[in-house]
Order: sequence, then C-alpha cells, then structure tokens
Amino acid sequence: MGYYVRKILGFIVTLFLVSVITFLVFQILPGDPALVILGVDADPVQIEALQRTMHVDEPVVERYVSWVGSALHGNLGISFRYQKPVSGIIADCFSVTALLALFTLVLTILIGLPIGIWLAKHDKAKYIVPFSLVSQLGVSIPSFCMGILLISIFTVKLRWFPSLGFTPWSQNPLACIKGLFLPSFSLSLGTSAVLIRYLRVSIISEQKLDYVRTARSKGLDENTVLQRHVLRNSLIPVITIFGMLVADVLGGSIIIENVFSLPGIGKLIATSIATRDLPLIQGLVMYLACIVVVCNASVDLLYSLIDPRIRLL
Amino acid sequence: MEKERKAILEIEHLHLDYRIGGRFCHAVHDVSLTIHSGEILALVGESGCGKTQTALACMGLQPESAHIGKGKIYFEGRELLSQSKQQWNTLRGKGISMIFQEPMTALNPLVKVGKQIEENGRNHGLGKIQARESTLSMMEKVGLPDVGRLYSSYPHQLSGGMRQRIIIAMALINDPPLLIADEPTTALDVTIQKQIMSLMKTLNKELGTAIMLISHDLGVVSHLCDYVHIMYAGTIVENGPVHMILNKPLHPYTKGLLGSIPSYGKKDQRLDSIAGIVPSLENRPQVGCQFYNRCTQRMASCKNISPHATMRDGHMVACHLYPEEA
Amino acid sequence: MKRNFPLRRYFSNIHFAIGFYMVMTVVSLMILGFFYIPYDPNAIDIAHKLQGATTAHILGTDQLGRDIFSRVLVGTRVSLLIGILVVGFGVLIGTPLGALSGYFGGKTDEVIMKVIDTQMAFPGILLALMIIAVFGTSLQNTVLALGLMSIPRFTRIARSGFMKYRNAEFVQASRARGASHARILVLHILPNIVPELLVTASLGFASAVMSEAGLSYLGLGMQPPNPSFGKMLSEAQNYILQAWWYVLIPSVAISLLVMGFNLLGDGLQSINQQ
Amino acid sequence: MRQHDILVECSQLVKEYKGTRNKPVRAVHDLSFSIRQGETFGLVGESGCGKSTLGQLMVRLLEPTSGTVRYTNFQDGRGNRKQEKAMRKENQIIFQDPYSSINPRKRIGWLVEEPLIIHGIGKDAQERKAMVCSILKEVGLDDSYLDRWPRELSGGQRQRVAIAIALILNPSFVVCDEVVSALDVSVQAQVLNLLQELQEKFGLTYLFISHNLQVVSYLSDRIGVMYLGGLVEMGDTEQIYHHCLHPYTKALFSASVDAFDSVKEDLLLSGDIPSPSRSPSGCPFHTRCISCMKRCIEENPSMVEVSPGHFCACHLIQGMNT
Repeated sequence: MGYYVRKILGFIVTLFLVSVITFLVFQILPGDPALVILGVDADPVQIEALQRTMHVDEPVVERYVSWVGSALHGNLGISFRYQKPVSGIIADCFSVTALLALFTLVLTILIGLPIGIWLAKHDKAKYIVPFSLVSQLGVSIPSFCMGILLISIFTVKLRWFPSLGFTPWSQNPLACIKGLFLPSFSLSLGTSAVLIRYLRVSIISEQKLDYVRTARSKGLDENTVLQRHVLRNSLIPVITIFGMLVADVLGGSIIIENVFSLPGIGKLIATSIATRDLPLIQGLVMYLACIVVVCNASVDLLYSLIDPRIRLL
Repeated sequence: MEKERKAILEIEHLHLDYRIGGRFCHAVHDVSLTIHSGEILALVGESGCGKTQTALACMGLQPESAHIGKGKIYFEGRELLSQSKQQWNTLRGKGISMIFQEPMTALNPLVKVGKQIEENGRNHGLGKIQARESTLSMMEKVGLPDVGRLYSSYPHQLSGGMRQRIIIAMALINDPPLLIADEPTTALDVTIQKQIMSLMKTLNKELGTAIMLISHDLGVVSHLCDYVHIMYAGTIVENGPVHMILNKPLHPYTKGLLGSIPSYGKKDQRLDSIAGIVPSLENRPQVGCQFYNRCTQRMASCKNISPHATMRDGHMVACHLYPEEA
Repeated sequence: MKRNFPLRRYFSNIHFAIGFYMVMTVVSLMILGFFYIPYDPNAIDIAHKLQGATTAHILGTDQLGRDIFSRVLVGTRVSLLIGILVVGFGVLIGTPLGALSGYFGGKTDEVIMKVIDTQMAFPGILLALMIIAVFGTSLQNTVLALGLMSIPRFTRIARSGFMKYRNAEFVQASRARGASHARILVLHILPNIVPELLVTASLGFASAVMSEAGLSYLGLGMQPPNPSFGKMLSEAQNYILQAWWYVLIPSVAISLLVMGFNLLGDGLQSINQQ
Repeated sequence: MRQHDILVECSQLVKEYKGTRNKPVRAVHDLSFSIRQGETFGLVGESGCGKSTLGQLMVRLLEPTSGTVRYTNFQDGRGNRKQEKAMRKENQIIFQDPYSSINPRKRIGWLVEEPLIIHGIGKDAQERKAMVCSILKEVGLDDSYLDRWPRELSGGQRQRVAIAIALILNPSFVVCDEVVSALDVSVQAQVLNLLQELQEKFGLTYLFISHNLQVVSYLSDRIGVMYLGGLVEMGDTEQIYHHCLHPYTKALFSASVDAFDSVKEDLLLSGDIPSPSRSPSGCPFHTRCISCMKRCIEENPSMVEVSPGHFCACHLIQGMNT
C-alpha cells in the first residue's frame, strides 16, 4: 500500500510545483505588468482597472493562494482579449486537441507496434540499418515541416484531403477524420519511430535474458516464446515510453495545429502569445501541464497493475 | 559393470566454431563423451573452456553465430544435430532438460512460478488438471514447503535456493532421462548449495535421471559425480571415474587445477598454480596441444601434434607424456 | 596508426558517418557564408519575387524577391549558434545538478529530481512559449527558454551516471585511499560519463534546432527580417500554391541539421556500447 | 607464531541501514574483536551476513552507528583532516570484481600513481614513476603496463593492478573483500600466492573476507565466522578447523566441500538465510539450527571463551560450561 501512497503524494507535489512555476513565471514580468500588457499608450483608467484585477499590491504568496483557490474552482481568470472566462475558452478548444491527440496515438500504435515486433523478430543488419535510417527521418523531420510537405502533396497537388480547418465530430464524423488525418499522421511519424525503436530494443534485450533460454529449453517454439514470454515482458518498459509520447503529442500539437489551422489549444496559445493575453496563456499552460501530470500518474498506476514486482518495492 | 547400463547421450567428435575476423575459432574441439542412464557425469573446467557450449549444443540452443562443423550427438540412439526445429522442440524439456546457473534470472518475473512449471508439462502433452497435479507433486518432490501457496507466487518473492528448486521441478516434470545442469549451485550460498546438491543426488537415485553436471568446482563434483571429464580450451584433456581423477591425475592441467585449490591441508605452502590464463578463442592454436603455452612439462612434439586420448591406469588422458602403447 | 585507429572506429559506424557528413554540409555552408554571400539576404526585389532556381538565384527568390540561397547561408548561423548556446547552457547547469543529485543522493537528490520532473510536465515547447510570452521575443530569450528546456536531459544522464559509479568499487577504493569528493567527481567519475554526455549533447543540439525552428515558425523566435529557417517555412507556406518548392528549402535545411545531430548521437551511443 | 600486538580493535560495533518503511536493518550487530599485527584474519559467512559492511567499517568507508574502531599505531582520524589522511594512507581495501575495481577510463600508470599524488609523496613525476614501476614489479607486472588501459587486461592482471594501487602507499592494514572470488581456480591460486608473498615482504596485516571456507582456512591465521551481522565463532584456524563448536560453523564446514577431504560430518541445514531486515529473535541462527532449544528462541547468546583465544556464541557451549 505504501507504494500507492507515495505515488499519490508525489503526484500532488508535482501538481503543486507545476502551479508554482506557472504562477511565478508570470510574476516576474519586467516592469509594471499592467503597462506591459496594455502597452505604453494605454488609457490610464484601463491600466488602473487591470492593476486592481491583478492584485499587484498584495504579497506574492497571497496572490498565489487566491489564484490556485479559484483555479481549483474552475476559475482561471478572464481573458483580456475575449473578455470571457479562460476556462470556458479552453473547454471550447479542448475537444479539437483531444481528438487530434487520440488520433495520433491510435496511428502511433497501428504503425509502431507491428513494425517494432517485426524488426525485433528479424534482427539482422540488412533490415535494421535501412530501417533505422528511415526511422531517423521520422524522428528528425520536424512535424511541422512534415505537415507542410504533406499539405503540398496531398492537399495542393492531389487534392485528396480538404484544405485547412476543422469539422466537429458531431457535424460530420467522416469529414472530421479526413480533416484530422494529415495533422495526426505528421505527428505520428515521429512518435511511432520512437515507439518502434524502444519496442525493438526492449524486445531484443528481453530476448537475451536467461528466462527466455529457460522457456526455449522447455521445448516451446519460437512464436510461443515470443508471445507468451517475451512480448508481455518487453511491453512494460514501453508503457513508460507511451506516457512520454502523450506529452510529445500534446507538445507537437501546439505547432501542428497552427500549420493546419485547427482551432485547438495550440492555436489558442500561439494567438494569445501574439496578443499578450496573459491570463489565457497562464490558464492554457496550467491546463496542458496538468494533463501531462495526470497521464504520467496513470502510466505509473498501470505499470504497478501489470508488473507484480513493483508493489513490493 | 558399466556395460550393463544403456548409453543415453553420446557425443562424437563434436566441433563448434565461431567466426571471428573471417577465421573459424573453435570453442569446442573434437569432444566425445557418453552418458549412461542413471549416471552423474561432470564436465569440469575454467571459464571459457567450452563446457557450456557443449551442453547447449546437446539442447540445440547454441547461439546463432555458432557453427557446428563436424560431429554427431546421439540421444537414445537418435541423431540430434540433423533433426528439424520441431523435433528439437519435442525433445527439449521431455527428453533432455536443462537448468542454468542464475536462479535469479532464469524464471520469467511476470509469471507465477507454478504456471511456469506447468507450462513445461502442458507443452509436452499433459492435460490441464493432470499438469497441475504433477506440478504440485513435483514441487513437493524437490522439497518445497506449502506448495499450494508457492504455486501462485512470483519469482521475486522467493529466495535463490527456492527458485533453483522451482527450476529443477520445471526441468523434471516430464521425467526426462537426462538433465543437464549448468553450474546449478555456483550462484548460491554454500549451505544452500549443499541443499541443492543433496536434492540432485536424491532425485538421481529416486527418478533414475542421468545428470550431466557442468561445474568449475572440483569440490562439488567430487561429492556428486561418478565420472568426470576435464575440459581445457575446448578439448577434453582427461576423463575417468572421479576418485581416479582426484587421486591420480595424469594430465598436467588436471594436476595444476588440483594444485590450485586452496585448503587447510596446504596451509603455509605455496599453491601450485598454473601460469597464465585460458587463451581466448582467437588465440588458440590450430594444431598441437591446447595447453602447450602454460604447461611446465611441454616437449617439442606438443607444439605440432595434437595429442590423442590414451588409456592409462583406468582413465583416459590426452597428453604426449603418456604415449599410446603398442 | 595510433591516431588513425579511433577515427576509423567512429567512421565504420554508418550512423555516425552519415550524421557527420550531414552536419558538415551545414557547417560548410555556414563557413561559406562568412566569406561569400551572393546577395544581401535582406535586399528586397519585388520585380523578381517567387522565382524558381535560375543561374542568378540558384535556390530562387522568396515572396519579396530576396535571394533564398543567401538567406539560407545566413540562416545556418542562427541555427548553429542557438544550438551551441542552448547545449552549453544545458551542459553547464544540468550536469553539475545531476552530478550532485546522483553522487550525494538523499534529500539533495529528491529535491533536484522533483524540480526536474516537474519541468517534464510542460510538454514540448510549452515552457519556452511561456517564457517568451512573458519576456518577449529576442535571441537571448530564445536561448534562455530553450536552454531551460534542455537542462533536464543533461541532469538525468549525469545523475544516472554518477549514481551508477557512486558506489562502484573503484570509487570506494579511491575514497578509502583518501581521495576528496571533488577528485572523485571530476577525475574518476566524470571521464566515465563523458561519452554519454556527448551523446546527449548531440541529441540535445538536434532538439534545440528543431524547437528553435518551431518557435520561429510560430513567429516567436528570431524576428524578421533576420533569416531563420522556421520563419522562412511559415512564409513559404503562404505561397504554397504558387511556389511549392519554396517550402522544401527550409524543410530540408532544418531536417538536415536535426537528422545530422541525431545520427551523430545515435552513432556515438552504439560506438560507446561496443 | 607472529607478534601479538593488536593493530585494529573493534568494540561493540553496530551498523544500521535505513530499510524500507524506515525500519532499521542491522548489517553489523554488536561486534567486538581485534586484529593482531602481521596476521591474516579471515572472515567467513554467507551473503547478507554483514562481512563486507564490516570490512568497510574497518577502513572507515562507512561510519558505525555506534561502537568504535580503534587503530593502535596511528591516531583516530575523525574530525581531523591531517589525521584522517594519515589513516587513509595506512588502511587500504581491495574489492572483489576485477572489472569494476579499477577505473576503466584511466591508464594503469595514472591509476597506480594517483595515491602518491593524493598524499603528496614523491618529489617529482620522475620519482613517482620509479615508485610505480617498482610496485608493479612486485605484483608481477612490468613497465609495459604503464600506458595500458584496464580493458586490455585480464581479470587476474586487473586484480594485480588493484593490489599495486593499494600497496603503493605502503599501508600496514589491508582489507581484502572477496578478492579472489570472481577469478578462475588457476588464477585464484596465482593471486593467493602473490598476497602471501607481499605479506611477508611488507609485513602486512590482512583482513581477508570471503564466503569460501577453503580459501579462508588456507590463508588465515585466525578465523571469524559471521552469521546475520554477528560473529558466532572466532579462534585460531587450527581450533576452528579441528574443533569448531558452533552448529553453524559445523554446517559451513560440512557444506563447503573439499575435493581432498571426505565429508567429516554430513550436516544439512534446512531453510534459507533470513533477510537481515527480518532478523529472528534470540539467537539469529535458531531458525535453521538442528539443536535449537527454547532458550535459543528467547535469548541471544554472548561470546564465551571456550579455550584460550577460541570464542563461541552458542547456548549449547554455555550449557556445557556451567
């Protein structure tokens, strides 16, 4: 039981630190924050009003406590630009990013899992060397470059996919999938290359372990050894990688949404930075970071459910 | 007296090579040995002398990079090296079982130990209930307490000695005529080592399983085995009944090996060690005696002519000091 | 013979060799740029905008008629400079933190690792975006933001290395011999993890270049008119219907650098493991 | 017989580690013994008995939780840098694994010279190099090893280098922690011979730690047998070998098969060694002891001198005496 208590405590501490960092970064604005936000030529009345809403005169700790307190109640402040609650704006955009991330992860598994297993089974230089160079391409071509290249080929030249924009799932699922395919594909190239690499290494190193030799000495054939023993054990470290991939996908979506003009969180971040809409940025950052922390915590949990060794440690 | 016994495993002139830098380097060179039913035979040597490679070849588990050049292995009269993958699979675990050195890593950490024993039975045709029953009875036979509970525990919950017992139970569940044990006690503490050794001796008597024991420890061998083969750099240099080898060693390497073992009896004496180390695969001579470079009694003929095994005083030795008698 | 041997070992690794040539291609473009640039990279010539490759403009011109080749030559400087500064930042701060964390363990380790782990909660370039949102866009802020982002990877590698060797027998033995902590840290353990740090630096370089391109693609990196690959890409995207090849040029440049350093890192890693 | 001056003395030494859930784990438990000048004291025991921890306590690599380690020929080094350095010069430790006991990223010459630099010995590089060469010669390696890397050496050669590094400071006390356990028999014999030669030549005192009773009884003048953090029996090798009293020592002798002896008494211990974190009540050995009594479960026996220099901690013995 101690394991879970420690994990939960760690989870809470991480969330706390995330909120402190997010809060503090926005406190070290050079100069008068209200002036910075509204610009030097702003109306003095406006500046004063803003200063009041930002509580600049209170001590930092108090401001932090009240900020976290209202954040816990779902209140992340008011966006300067939209003059609407930040949480509402985020909620509107989140479905796009969530769908994009989900699509990307599904594609990653569909591409990564079979190739990784196949490569581990055929561990020969003539397969590995060309593949590892191709996978390097997947990792190294930034997803936004890949996205633009895909647009120029499939949208501009071949006209297979609609041009930019997003159709909500509720309106037309097929159009939604079509619209999200290119962005999630360009994201999943990198992530599946990472998945394949880890999976391959994990399977190969697992195959070298003594217990696999024991399994062979029982007279099990290669496929049974692979399925019943190797694969299950080598997927465990891959779970951790998958947790990291979720963060990667969310991070990548920030840029890719701008490439494909998807009205998600990433697009929102970019526009809000351009307009210096600080409460909105703060809320978005906090929101994304919390998702990542929650994902990592669930990966830990999953890990402990699958691996009997962990609970005792 | 030994003629009455049936030969179970016969290795004839086995050669096993690795390709290093375009050259074939032998890990096992012209090894021949026979194991009779119910016998415990030991293969003794320092690390890198090819004893594990020989054993793996009998199981068809040698690394993919290994190349078996010449030689035949017969198991109950059937030639093994030419058989198909499928035939190997039916043989392993039922005809010949093998246990390995590291009990800590030889079990799948994510599968209950009972299931791992059972798997070997199921794989060789036992039904579900039957397999479970014989798993439990086998676990009792190897001296495990509270088998019902142990059946569903995971390897990390057991001590090294218990794991080695589990592995032995797994190897013997199909009642194989031959068990190959590769350093089964090396990784264990001495008092636990003693437990496992006496267990193996009991099982050998009760079940009649022949055992091929691979060890570097002549002490272990002397108390467990009937017959010993001493290996050096891929060749068998001397073999014979264990008391003969220990009391009247003939080959200079065997003498050196025995002289190197420290004991209370040798207190305040220098140990008669052998100079140098076992040569690595690349540095082994193609012809001549493998022990030439470290031998204190070497002669000119040792360098160029490989010695043949000759019978002396009731055991075989491959050394030019003991020429073939006409 | 003695000098020749290590190099042959490196170049017989296909990843290292390809990566090396890729990086050298970009570096030699940069060096060329110091001596010879065909046109002023910021000179506007609307009459010749969006031209394909010609003998006058070997990579064509952009939407304002600027010579793309000249802009690429200058753009390499920015990418490489940012890469070097960011990796330097990460190594100089991350390694000592990791060393302390791994070597001394205990509470020090817990605190440092908690902060480092927290940083991992900000996915991708989010942390950098946050810093730029607050401090504004400039070269220094880009380096600061990406540098902060690159600290964790160095801390982790250094930590696991120092942890691995903290209780190694040779370290224990030299401690018993009276060697000071500083001596053990610097002379005994550090040389053992330099190879891994080199791998990390190479991979970190690749990711710094990639992130910088991402930032400037979003318009939050180097400010116009200074040429940078990310910015070129976002400009090119607007003219994708008229000049599809234009997007290729910055894409290839970024990918070449990123892949070059990734391959170098991979190659070094497998050489280390031999 | 050698001199009987005491060189190192431990009294009531306790070392506890923090285990899981902050429960203290006793690695070494209330140990008192002393090592005489010029002797080889052998320490045997199975894994987890605390013998390595004891070795590290003896050279002050670990600080004891309570109790003291006292050296007779130099000052206790605690709190005083100069004295601590002197202590570090006099005490050396050599470890088991020849592959991790020397730094793989430094040349042999550098490694052997380093202790001299730490302690400021030798006027210049030239003098230090001469010292390095001479100690390498003592351990059977020549000058050509100076510029070689550890990876080019075999296990036995590395162990020789490790010995050279330990001996270059001309120490008086050397802890050998399983130094030959990872080596093949023939190489093991070479290293054992070397250790004996060096002891005679430099008048060294060894604490020789091993799980191998044969090696220990071959090499040692006196033997201590450890079980779960405490000494159970201690005495001259002859006394232990011929007249051991503690059931554990007997079992250990019976288990460590010797190729030349026939087994004296076939004693098979049942059960496993308990983990140090769950140390049994009373006598730590009672869970496996064949002659366990009620008293053994309740009360931990103390060391009793059964004959001059021969100590044993067992209620059976104490029963006989009273």
